[in-house]
Amino acid sequence: MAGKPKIKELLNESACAHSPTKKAACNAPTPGATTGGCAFEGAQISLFPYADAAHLVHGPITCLGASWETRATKTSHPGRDFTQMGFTTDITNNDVVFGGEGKLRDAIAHILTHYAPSAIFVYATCVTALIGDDIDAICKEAAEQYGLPVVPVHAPGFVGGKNLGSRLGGEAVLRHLIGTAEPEFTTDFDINLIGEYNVTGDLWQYSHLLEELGIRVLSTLSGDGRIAAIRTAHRARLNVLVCAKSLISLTRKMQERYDIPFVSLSFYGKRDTSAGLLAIAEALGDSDLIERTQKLIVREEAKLEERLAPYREVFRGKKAVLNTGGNKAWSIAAALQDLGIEVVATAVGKSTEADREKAREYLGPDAVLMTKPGQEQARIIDETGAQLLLAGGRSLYTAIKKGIAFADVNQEKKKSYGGYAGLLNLAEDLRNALENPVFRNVARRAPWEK
Amino acid sequence: MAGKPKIKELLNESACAHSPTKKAACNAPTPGATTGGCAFEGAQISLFPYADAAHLVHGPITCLGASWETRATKTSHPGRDFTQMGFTTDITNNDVVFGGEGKLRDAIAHILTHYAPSAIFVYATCVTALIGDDIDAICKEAAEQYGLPVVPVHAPGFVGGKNLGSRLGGEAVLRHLIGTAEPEFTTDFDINLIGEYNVTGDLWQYSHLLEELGIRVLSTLSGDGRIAAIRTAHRARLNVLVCAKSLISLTRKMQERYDIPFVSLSFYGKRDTSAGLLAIAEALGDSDLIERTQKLIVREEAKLEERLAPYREVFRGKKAVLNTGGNKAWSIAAALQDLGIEVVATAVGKSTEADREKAREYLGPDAVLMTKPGQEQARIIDETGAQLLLAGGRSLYTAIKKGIAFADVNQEKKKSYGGYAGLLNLAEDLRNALENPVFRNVARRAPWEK
Amino acid sequence: MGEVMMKTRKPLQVNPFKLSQPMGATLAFLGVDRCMPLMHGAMGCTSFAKVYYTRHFCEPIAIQTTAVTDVTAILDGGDTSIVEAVKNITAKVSPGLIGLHSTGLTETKGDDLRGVASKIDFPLVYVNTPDYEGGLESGWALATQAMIEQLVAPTEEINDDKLVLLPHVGLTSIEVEKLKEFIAAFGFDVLALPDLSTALDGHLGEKQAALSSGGIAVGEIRRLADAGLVVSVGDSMRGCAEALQKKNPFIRHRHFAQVSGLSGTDALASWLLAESGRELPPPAVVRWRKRLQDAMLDSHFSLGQTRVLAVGEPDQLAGLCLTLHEAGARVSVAISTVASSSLEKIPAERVLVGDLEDAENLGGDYDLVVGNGHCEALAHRLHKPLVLRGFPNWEEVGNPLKHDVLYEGGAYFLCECANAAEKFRGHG
Amino acid sequence: MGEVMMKTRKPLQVNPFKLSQPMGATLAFLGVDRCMPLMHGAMGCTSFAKVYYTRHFCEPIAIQTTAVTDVTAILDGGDTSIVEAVKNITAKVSPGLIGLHSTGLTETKGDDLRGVASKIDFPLVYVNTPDYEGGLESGWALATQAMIEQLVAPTEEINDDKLVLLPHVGLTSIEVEKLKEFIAAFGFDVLALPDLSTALDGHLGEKQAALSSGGIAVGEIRRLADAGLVVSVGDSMRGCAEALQKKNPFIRHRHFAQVSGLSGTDALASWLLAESGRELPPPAVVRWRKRLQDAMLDSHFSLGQTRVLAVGEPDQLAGLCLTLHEAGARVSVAISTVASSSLEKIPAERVLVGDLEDAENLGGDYDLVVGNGHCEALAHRLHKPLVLRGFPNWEEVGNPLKHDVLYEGGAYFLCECANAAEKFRGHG
Repeated sequence: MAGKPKIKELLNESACAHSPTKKAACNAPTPGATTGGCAFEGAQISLFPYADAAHLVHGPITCLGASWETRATKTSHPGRDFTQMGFTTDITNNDVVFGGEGKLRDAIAHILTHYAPSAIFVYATCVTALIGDDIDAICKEAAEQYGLPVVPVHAPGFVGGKNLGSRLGGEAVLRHLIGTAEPEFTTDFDINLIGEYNVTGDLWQYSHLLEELGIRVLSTLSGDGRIAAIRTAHRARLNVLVCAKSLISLTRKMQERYDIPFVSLSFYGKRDTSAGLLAIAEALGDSDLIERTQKLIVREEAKLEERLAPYREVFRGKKAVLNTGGNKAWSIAAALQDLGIEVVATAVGKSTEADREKAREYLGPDAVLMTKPGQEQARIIDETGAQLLLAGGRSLYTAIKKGIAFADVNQEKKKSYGGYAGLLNLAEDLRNALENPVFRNVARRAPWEK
Repeated sequence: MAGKPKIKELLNESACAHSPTKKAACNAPTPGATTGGCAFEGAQISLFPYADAAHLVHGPITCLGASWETRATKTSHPGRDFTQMGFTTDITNNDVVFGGEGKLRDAIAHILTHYAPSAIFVYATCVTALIGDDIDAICKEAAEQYGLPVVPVHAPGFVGGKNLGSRLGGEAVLRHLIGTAEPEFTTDFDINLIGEYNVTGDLWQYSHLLEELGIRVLSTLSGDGRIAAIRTAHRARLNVLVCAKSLISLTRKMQERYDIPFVSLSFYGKRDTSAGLLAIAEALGDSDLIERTQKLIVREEAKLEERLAPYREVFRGKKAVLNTGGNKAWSIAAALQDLGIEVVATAVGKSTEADREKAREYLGPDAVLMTKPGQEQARIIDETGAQLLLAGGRSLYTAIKKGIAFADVNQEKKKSYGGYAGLLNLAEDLRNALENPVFRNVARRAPWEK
Repeated sequence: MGEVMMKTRKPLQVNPFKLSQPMGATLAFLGVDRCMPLMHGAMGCTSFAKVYYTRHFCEPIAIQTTAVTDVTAILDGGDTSIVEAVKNITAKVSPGLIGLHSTGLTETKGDDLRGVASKIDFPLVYVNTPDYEGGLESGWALATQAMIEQLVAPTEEINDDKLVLLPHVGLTSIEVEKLKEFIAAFGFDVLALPDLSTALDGHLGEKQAALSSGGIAVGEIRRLADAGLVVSVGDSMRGCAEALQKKNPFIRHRHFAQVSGLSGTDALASWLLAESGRELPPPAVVRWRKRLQDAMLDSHFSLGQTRVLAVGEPDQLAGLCLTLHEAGARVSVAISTVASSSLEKIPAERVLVGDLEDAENLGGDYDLVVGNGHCEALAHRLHKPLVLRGFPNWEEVGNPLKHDVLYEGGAYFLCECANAAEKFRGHG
Repeated sequence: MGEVMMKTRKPLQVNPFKLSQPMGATLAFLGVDRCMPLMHGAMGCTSFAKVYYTRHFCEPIAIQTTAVTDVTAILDGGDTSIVEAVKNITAKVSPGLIGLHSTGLTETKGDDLRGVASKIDFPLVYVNTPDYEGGLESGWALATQAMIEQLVAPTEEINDDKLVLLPHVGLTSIEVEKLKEFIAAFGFDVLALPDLSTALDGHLGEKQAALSSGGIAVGEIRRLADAGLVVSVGDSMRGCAEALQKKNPFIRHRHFAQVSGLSGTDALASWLLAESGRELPPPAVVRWRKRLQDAMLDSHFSLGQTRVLAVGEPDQLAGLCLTLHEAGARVSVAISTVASSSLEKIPAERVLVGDLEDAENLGGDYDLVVGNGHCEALAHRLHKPLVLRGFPNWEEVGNPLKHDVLYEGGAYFLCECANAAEKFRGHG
């Protein structure tokens, strides 16, 4: 059970979506020219949503102090939501010199005494990895002593970026939790949702549809997840990988080990949501289920269209420039198109080949795939007459200078844009942005400016 | 039924507590040297607590605009609390010229349609009295048309002060409500509480004790009152006049008309509360009830003393100067003494002879009865070493200059000081004042002051 | 601009937030140093006003009444009670000015204030303020105009650097102070009439409230007519500026409907640059403009999904609604106490003259309430967040320190509104 | 002063509000104009800090990372990653300064920042800020001290009117601005180091966050040593003042533990009067003192029955608690992130170094919470009102505009606390 995962192996993961030519850049960030989180953050992202498990960060204060309560991952767990709590050994100078193992042991005991979680994840961090604390041994010992899973997570920040960390988080779940318990019963339509973190309740935008179709979510990694459930994940009939390529290694290994097939999909936008539901039904391979799914899609799309009608008027003829990274470059674009907004440009500077292809496919031949969006976007707004810029906060000034509406795609979301219903939230927010006079007003020249 | 009350008669009211020598001053306020509200305000005070009745002020905006929602009279009425609502015909220039009767009629209709109160009180005000709107006729007509009490209240501001207005309010209730309905049943221990307005829930500090003793509050004028109840008030065995001499004319008339005796008492402080309970029992004349009351008093006083114990330590040896008017000059003093605070001076500048006597009786021979408290209080604080000044906001600066604690006795109370339990609130507030370093701190001299 | 309904056709006000003219006049006189406002009416009018303002400002309030009673109400033209009141007041204190203002009662009687005043040998300004006409805003303006007409000495001299500021009643003490500072920073000597910035600004003094403490001095009022410029803020104050111009035909007048938000403050700054002949405003002005711009952007996402009910006096309402609108809030309902030309400029979907019953009936149309303390019950009942503004606010301390105008106030106000809306969205 | 428990004996922090030294250093560098903070560690440390401050300030934040990875972490003394980072940064932008600060990872490795820095031919200040020592406050102070030690040119000249202000990390942008203005009003030329008042003050600029924008200029830092006076505010800043004195033995130093409340501001004003040789402070200072006195009285009744939990960085905590205590609030529990000499001065019944688990365990002891955004969940769960102060506050916009110090800030802060307590008492 124990033993650290082989990082090199994970980096070379055969199912990695990064194109082979980009691998080097993907592994080694450039000093002084890098943004993005570390492996520890990736592990947090993938595991913290287990609200019935305590998440103990074995490291100095930076790792947890600046990161807890940052994500709006929701849970229906009736007990205290440990996702929104922070536990850290807060390693001090003394621990660096003499080792932090004793402290870690005591911290685990404290948590068990005071909070009675279903499991404890113990996260190694840069410093505690470097000083050589044997968290595997301590976790094993605690698990035996207290009789509940105590899972070591080996994703110290220096091993790489967020994606790798998420993979390492998945690895820890695979090694220490999956397959350690049996479900009370199984059904033909049991699935695991992998990589859905239920941020702002995204999962709940479509889970009721799965339920209506008779598809049971046996477990999740890890949105609205429960430890007891993920332990039984090996009995599912299908792994559904939601918008999270970093966990593809997990699903591949589960296929090898437990013979569970997987599908990779997204619930963002109308077309993707419909396609996703159908993909699950088809993967489960039941013709009746497929038929029911098709009917449900027709019904839901019609309902959505009806509710979108008042927005369509606002969006008619509107053009948007999209400046964001990764799969958002096309997934948001798709959602915008679903709303009737023309996407005239999207940013692909740091995208993979696959993402670029997808972007071209969605946007069509006339759209611009920007490689240096910071420099290009202003010109494209001028040329296309776009009325909306979707980008990170840094680009706000561009929108103001052009006097067009702006939406911050990196801002912490407060409501879900997922599934059919989420598209209505997106429509509402974009209508608000388009109708908001603030961009025009802020652009007013000061009386003393020429 | 109809017809305005004779103001002169009310002013000469035989049971008026003002000493005969003070009557002139009491009737005619001095221009440029007067504080205090008008008759309309008095009527408001005595009648607004009927939370199930709408209170329609027929006048320009001043009368209601500046006065609604000013009193924390509480109600247990489950419907909308009309006490905390404002209704006014908002008389305009046009109405002054052409008369406001039509508007008043329509306003009554509006209220009935939209709020369905148990009754409507219609208050005349200076302007509408002067322009001669016949509110009696309109009220009578509306009462007949809609089949519920519509009570004209003739207390325009110019007829006199608050006390007179309260009396006029009582008069309206006597003429139009009392005796217009019969109770479902009666008991030997039915009482009316007259002049208890349940400010901050004062009534509820002792009503449970009455209930425990088997004394039923048949009706009130008007704290936590109901129209249906006051209509049956003529069947009570006793009128209990709570701290409100202005309504003594009402109780006297009810004695004449319905043979209901009355007692006048207060529930402020431990001694008064005990005395008040006993007075009610004795007036009801049942020896068993008297005995039960005596036992209850012993029990309640013991319970109070136990809860007061932690405060006594703080109050030991503390001296207070009290600068307030009317019956507060001795009733607050009594409560302070109940807490173990020595009252070294009280203000009697505008008090009646009776109030002065009572003050002397409570405070003892050594205390100062201040006639010009504004000038005297600073010296008395110096001489006696008093640690606490209880007065209106204007005296705050005196306390600061002397570096002693201050409590604003005129400030709108937020919690009840009534009954036994209220004394604990008073104790808590006074302890907070005595322990509050703010008076000392504020008195710090500025660095640039000599 | 949305639909403006100048008056609901109701025969009454239910839960009114309108206030009377005499109360506005009282407040204007409290903005004059060592003044004793004297309300001519039954003692209740004065008592209500006194208690009301004492609670709102958390300060003792100087005010007296002529205490009109039954007998005088019917028999007398007001002479006795006014003359006696002045006698009794001056027997105890020495005011710099007595501010005599009438009420509905004495106006209905038809008392001749002017005639009585002419017989009184004491600095006194009189003003007719029946409470069955106008409201708080017009009462304040009428008293101010009366002070100008009756006190200011005519002249033809002009001091180019001297500027008279005439603020509407909705501007708080700090707002008047900030406005004076803003203008002064361009090199002007500013005098405000009335001036609450040094009077009811919540300062501890040796105040027994025998008289108003702080505010513009009577001597300063007398000498206002040599100002080169007069600035009126709020449509209610136009008449006052014109009255001052009658004292000196060379005074130039500039009117601002409000001085709120980016555009409102820009207009003021722009005019001040031109008048002062400067190229640039002081650095603090430049900096606060950028902060307001940033606050507009920081709050726009929240405000852009927030529908607002705003209630208040017309001139204040115009400023608040403009500020909110500029940052993307949808002012779905604006309710004013009285009719005013200001209402036509309010960028709201619906503007009406009404009461809180109207507000409650439109409860489905807004998410956030900006209004006075009477809105507390409404907000609580309808379960909506409330940003407390206007008279009265008995719920909070620090009312005179609230600052919503100019670049700086706008930045704070927008943040407060956005935060109130978000907090509520968070907890529902 | 109550019982001070310097450290709870727990093996962990549960719901910590402590922040790391590197994050404090980052912030200090952001108070320097055209600076690029460069954090030496794994990319996560930087990413967390960037996201954290972006949300708190609602501004893009300039910061870079040396992106230490597995290979360099083990093999390299830091040279490569730092040198390469500087090269990559300067290839794109032209910072006035690079602010290099370390993390736990690189300190554990034992990287020799000084040695590396000596090889870099670019304006760079380095500072060792392991995150397993100290906290936000000490990180800020260490970075400031490093800037003084490494940038300021020694001199023996003295400019009597020049005053250097060294504010602790808990002072907001507006607080630094107000403090500068307060001191400048006594006739001094004030320079603050670091200076967030013009940097992270929430102003709209043409910021792509390529570099910090606003703050003290590097050239100004270099020339700080001819100041006649240096004022440190907050015990954490004492060392910085001493470092500056080493650059010029003639600089006189005055320390203030805080500049809050009546007594705290009096101390500052008193000293400024003496140093400036003036009889009276500017009128605005006199007026705001009276307003603070009034706010203390207006809020005392509410605060006198309110028991407060205050959590924060030591220096900020000391100021907030003093202000509350002066107005009669009972600070029943004060919880600090780290130990500090400031804690001994806090007028609270109980002072501890701890976390929000400790706060929650003492939930019965307080009625009002003053603390950062992490207290939101606590306040909600325990059903208590919250006044949001300190890092982080992701719930609200306008954080840099919050002003609690000096007479003025104290008045606003007390009103806010009293209103929060009363609103809650009203609705329960």
